Amino acid sequence: MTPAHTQEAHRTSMGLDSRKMAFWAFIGSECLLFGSLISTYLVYKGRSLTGPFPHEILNIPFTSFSTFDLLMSSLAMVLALAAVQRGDMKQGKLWLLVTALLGLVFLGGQFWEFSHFVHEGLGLTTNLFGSTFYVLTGTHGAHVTVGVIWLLTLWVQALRGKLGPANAMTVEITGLYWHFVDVVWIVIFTVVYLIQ
Amino acid sequence: MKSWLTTTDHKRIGLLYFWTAFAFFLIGGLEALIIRAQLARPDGGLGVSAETFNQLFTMHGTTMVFLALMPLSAAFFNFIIPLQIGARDVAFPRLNAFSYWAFLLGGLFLNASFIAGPLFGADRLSVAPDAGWFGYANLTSRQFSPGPNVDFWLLGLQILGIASLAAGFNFIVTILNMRAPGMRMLRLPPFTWMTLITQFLVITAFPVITVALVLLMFDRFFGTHFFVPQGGGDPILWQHLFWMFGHPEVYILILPAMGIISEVLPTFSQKPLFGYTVVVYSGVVIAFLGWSVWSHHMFSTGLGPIADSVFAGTTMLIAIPTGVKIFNWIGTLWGGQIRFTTSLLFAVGFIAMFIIGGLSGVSHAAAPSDLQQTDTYYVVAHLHYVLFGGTILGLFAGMYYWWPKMTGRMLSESLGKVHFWLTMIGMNLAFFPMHFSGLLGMPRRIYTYSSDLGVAGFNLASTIGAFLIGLATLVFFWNLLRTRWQPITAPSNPWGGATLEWAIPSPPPVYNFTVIPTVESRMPLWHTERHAPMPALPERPPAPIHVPGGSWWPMITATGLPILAIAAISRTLPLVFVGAAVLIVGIYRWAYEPFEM
Amino acid sequence: MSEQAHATTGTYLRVAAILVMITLIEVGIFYVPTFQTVLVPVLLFLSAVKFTLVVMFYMHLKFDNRFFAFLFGGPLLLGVVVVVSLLFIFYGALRLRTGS
Amino acid sequence: MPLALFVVLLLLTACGGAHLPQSTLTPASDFSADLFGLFKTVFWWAVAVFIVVEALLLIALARFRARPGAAAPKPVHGHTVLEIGWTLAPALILVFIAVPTMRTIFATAGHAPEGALRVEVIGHQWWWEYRYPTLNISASNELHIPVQTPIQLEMTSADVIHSFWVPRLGGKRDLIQGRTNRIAWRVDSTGEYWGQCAEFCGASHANMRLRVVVQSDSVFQRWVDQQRTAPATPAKGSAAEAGQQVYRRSPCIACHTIAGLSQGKVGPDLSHLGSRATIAGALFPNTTEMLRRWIMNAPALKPGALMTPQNLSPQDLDAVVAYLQSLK
Ligand code: HEA
Ligand code: HEA
Ligand code: HEC
Ligand code: CUA
Ligand SMILES: [Cu+2]
Repeated sequence: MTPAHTQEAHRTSMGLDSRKMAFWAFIGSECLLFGSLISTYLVYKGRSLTGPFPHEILNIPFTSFSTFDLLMSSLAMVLALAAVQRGDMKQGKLWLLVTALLGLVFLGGQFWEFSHFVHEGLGLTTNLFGSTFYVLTGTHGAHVTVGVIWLLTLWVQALRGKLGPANAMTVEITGLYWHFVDVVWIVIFTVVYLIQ
Repeated sequence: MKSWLTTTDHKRIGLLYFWTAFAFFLIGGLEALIIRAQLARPDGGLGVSAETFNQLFTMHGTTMVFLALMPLSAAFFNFIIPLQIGARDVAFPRLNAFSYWAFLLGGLFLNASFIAGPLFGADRLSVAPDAGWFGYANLTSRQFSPGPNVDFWLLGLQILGIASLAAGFNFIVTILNMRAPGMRMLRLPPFTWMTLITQFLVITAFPVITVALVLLMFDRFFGTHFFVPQGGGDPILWQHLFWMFGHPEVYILILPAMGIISEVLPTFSQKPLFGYTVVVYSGVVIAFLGWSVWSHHMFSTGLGPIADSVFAGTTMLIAIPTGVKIFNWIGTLWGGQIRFTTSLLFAVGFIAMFIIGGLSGVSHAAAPSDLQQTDTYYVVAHLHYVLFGGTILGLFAGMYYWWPKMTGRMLSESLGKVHFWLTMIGMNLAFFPMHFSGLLGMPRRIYTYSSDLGVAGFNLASTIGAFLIGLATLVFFWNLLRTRWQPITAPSNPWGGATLEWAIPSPPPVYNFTVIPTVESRMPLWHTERHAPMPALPERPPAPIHVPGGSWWPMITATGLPILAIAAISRTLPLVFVGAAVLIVGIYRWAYEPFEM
Repeated sequence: MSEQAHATTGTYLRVAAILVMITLIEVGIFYVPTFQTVLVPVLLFLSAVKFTLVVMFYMHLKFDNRFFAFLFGGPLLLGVVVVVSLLFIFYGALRLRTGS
Repeated sequence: MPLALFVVLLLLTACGGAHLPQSTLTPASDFSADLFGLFKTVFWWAVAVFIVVEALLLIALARFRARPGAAAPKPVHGHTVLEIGWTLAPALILVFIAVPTMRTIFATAGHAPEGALRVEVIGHQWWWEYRYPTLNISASNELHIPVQTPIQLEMTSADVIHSFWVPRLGGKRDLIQGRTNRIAWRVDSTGEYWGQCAEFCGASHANMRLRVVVQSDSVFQRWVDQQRTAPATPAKGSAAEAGQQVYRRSPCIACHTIAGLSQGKVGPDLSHLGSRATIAGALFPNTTEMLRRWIMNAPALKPGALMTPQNLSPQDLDAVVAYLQSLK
């Protein structure tokens, strides 16, 4: 690597990190993905031909806890990022792990919720509510799963001493993803669970 | 060989895009020729069966849109954009390679349906998609399309969508973040600008069709009823989701070609682009409005008078920024010293033909008038005037313009002119009579029509025209091949162009620029009122330039996608794990591979 | 990164507290019958507040380059418009159908 | 060259009478006349824009071709007044297009005046079913309506999306399962009008034709009366009577309705088949030969047709055909 190259490589026209910019564009794109899914959910609201219907089955206290859990994971995530940025890898490791674990708790909750619903008679193909509900929340759950794997990967990297302030941008991008998934849940919680 | 499979060089990827897309263009064209041969005569024509015919027009539309036109534009994005903005490569070279491989594999997967019949126990060789390029529900439900045909379509499009999305993020960041010093946004060449706008359309429109296809997949594979009326679903939702993507998509197809024209016209009239900022902003306005008009494809579905009026109105508005562009192009020619090269001829052909397509578009936008035109050959005329008369002619202009830069060889101008005139005569003979066939009552997507309709003459003319286009395309193909066998070496700036790509040798060295230039005007190579032309770059780089090596992982990761698609279509669970494993391993190795840009 | 200067652990904790509080309010009014008439607008407003808080503080958009806000906000707005116009088309059409 | 073709269009408009049965340029109802009027408005504006803009383009090309030795052109970058001008001009033209468009949209929204004759149109792969709820009759494949009378068509589908299109009578409306779409029209003169399904609906989309028979009030009334009466019982010992027996014991009854005999819903109602001019989605003439070939192997005549081939012996076939023809 030549000095000329090093100089060029880190210069960007907008002074912004390229990966971060790409990631924000990706999140923008995801807005339309979830927008389309939410539209589908809302358009089909109240059009189910047979039960179970939303008000018969949705468990608000339980989901409120899941929501709380995801909010706390977002808090853990910013704390992790702040720790990594100031080079405190001990704290960084801890909060990364906490974030991932809170994510796992959410996924566990979703797994319980889904199996409970199936038990109650709401399958994927039972009615339009079931189909739209599972596809919307399932897509969100898939995002959480990817996020948990990602966080655990970072955590392992950190354990192996390969994650430091120099990689703060990687953690920041992971955080953007994680918070976005949280934000989507904020919307889903309101639109699907609270507005019945 | 290995160096092509692992390449992350935007120029090589550009060439790969070009040849792959051109091959698909020939295939899509061949399908069109069979369609036209069948329709040359009424009452049964050549004897192509209804099933085959339905596959042909579906694959023709799908191939032309997703496998020919978008990737041909992508060939230019790849090759030209980094050069125009003074960069060494795109922002994410491996992601770029991934996009290409996903596109290639998606295209092969789609076309494999032509010979996959026996694998699915079908009694015919071909199980190609057969529900039209916009796959309206509920014809696409399992009940009405039990075979694997529609599965090939939806899984193939899903793969192609991933390729386009990845490329979209890549080019947005490249254009915004990799510009040479001094290359301010309003100094970007118009082609780069139109590409940037296009990519914003890509990253916003493709997620919508992704969702639509996912829902359709659930309907077909898991028995949900998103688009099945018996279960309470609504097939109209499919139409909304599809056209919410589909209309921005047509601007994704035309904006790059408009960008090309905006490069070619100034070069060959030796005048700066008239109203540069207006051309740029009208592009933004077109993209913006392009999001608000989707239901004009659905006037006959009974949206109600209010929605019809709104969508008719927004659709008509698009004529304004488009007209502004056309007037500015004429303004560019006006007062110039026009050199009639093949490239310029195609650019002018674009303007002349696109106006016809645009005006028929306005007659569609008048919703009640569209009730007589929708789903007839009148629409087929409109869409080919804008897509062939617009996009394809624009892309040809770009090919004649940039081929010397891409290969270091000049295309023959005399063959080029034969190509141009044959194309113009052919396309007008093929597509103009379709207006009449449509107005006289010929619906689209029919494999046979009654001789009583009185449209036989028009159809025969269309067929002759189509074969003339085919002949013209062969002339062009020959011209391309000839540059390999009888090379005419191209200088670095054969046309006297003003933009950065002409400042470096043809073809450019791997590292593009010996030193990254500093840009001081919109036309760095031209003498303008305030600026002298940019000083020539040194022949040799002052210090060795590091160029990233290749990587296998983009290609390997991309193969995970068709594996998953095959797993889905053949319902083999183990293959799902194989595909997922390939994807995951690919991504991890990719992420942790030492690769310096 | 520059946002270090603006957001501190204290800020993060305060934001978290507000988020939890809003969630409690949301769930609370869900159960209060008197709120039923204004439930939908209030809930939408509250979740928009939560959304904004997370995006502004945890995703640092408040302190970060404005351009990121554009990259995110543009498509977000488009997404919202898409949802709203689809609802308009479907429910509007429904009313027209049943009305006639 | 395109100009020459515009002339073709004019000629077509002028003389496109009876020999162009699906021409949109010879409207025959209030609905299609409205649409054609709007089309003409847009068309002439388009011709004007076309001539002006293409002429400008050609003039530019002719006047400014490069001449050897000429000085370099002046580097003009733009012109604000021009830009504003050519933004406003199209906008103004569009107003002249948009206003009639909206007016026509509301005028043709599909609601017939009170007292119109209601007809329910139901699309099937690949044939049409018509019900007259106020007259208590139903028919298939041939739509009979009285002339000069407001008609309200209410349309839906039994399977995939179809589109009802009789070009000389009006524009398309889609037939969608779970939804009802409307067309309202009044036809000017009696006669037979052709149309066909315009939305791609599978293998035989091209073969989903339709005929509209527009009749004077008295002729229409006679047709209604005929549809109301149950089909005559065939005379003892006639071929038709043998055919009735064959029909009774063949799979036909599972799919077809003949009043008083069978209740099948898969295929068209055959109660009055003998009075029809065409069969199978108005695709074939209703002749002995066609009926025989149709019953023996419908999918061979009409790709994908959902009527399975019926392997009848030659005698049975003759008998069934005779029976069907007797159903006036
Ligand atoms: C490159 C792709 C492209 C482009 C650019 C356009 C551009 C336009 N399109 Fe087209 N369109 C398609 C591709 C495209 N279209 C395709 C593929 C389909 C069919 C899909 C399918 O069903 O398979 C379709 C179908 C389609 C329909 C639906 C028809 C139907 O199925 O019933 C409509 C309806 O409004 C429409 C309208 C328009 C309009 C108003 C424009 C405008 O943007 C055009 C604007 C341009 C001009 C008007 C000319 C230049 C302007 C001037 C010179 C200024 C002065 C002009 C005036 C004052 C009028 N298009
Ligand atoms: C996107 C761009 C695009 C392009 C460039 C074209 C190009 C052409 N199209 Fe296409 N067309 C569409 C997009 C396009 N089309 C779409 C979206 C549809 C709607 C599909 C649907 O309804 O679902 C459509 C539908 C369509 C129909 C209507 C089918 C129907 O409704 O039944 C017809 C009919 O004539 C047609 C004809 C043609 C012809 C003659 C060409 C010609 O320009 C083609 C020129 C020919 C060649 C370029 C061939 C050159 C090759 C050779 C000479 C042979 C050599 C071959 C090999 C070596 C392999 N097209
Ligand atoms: C599997 C169901 C099925 C069976 C069994 C069946 N038909 Fe049909 N038939 C149909 C369908 C569906 C159509 C409409 C096909 C089309 O036009 O595409 C049809 C159309 C017809 C028509 C044309 C009707 C018209 O209005 O144009 C005739 C006549 C007919 N059938 C006679 C018979 C006779 C006679 C038999 C028994 C020997 C029979 N069909 C058995 C399903 C069936
Ligand atoms: Cu029914 Cu096409
Ligand atoms: Cu459109």
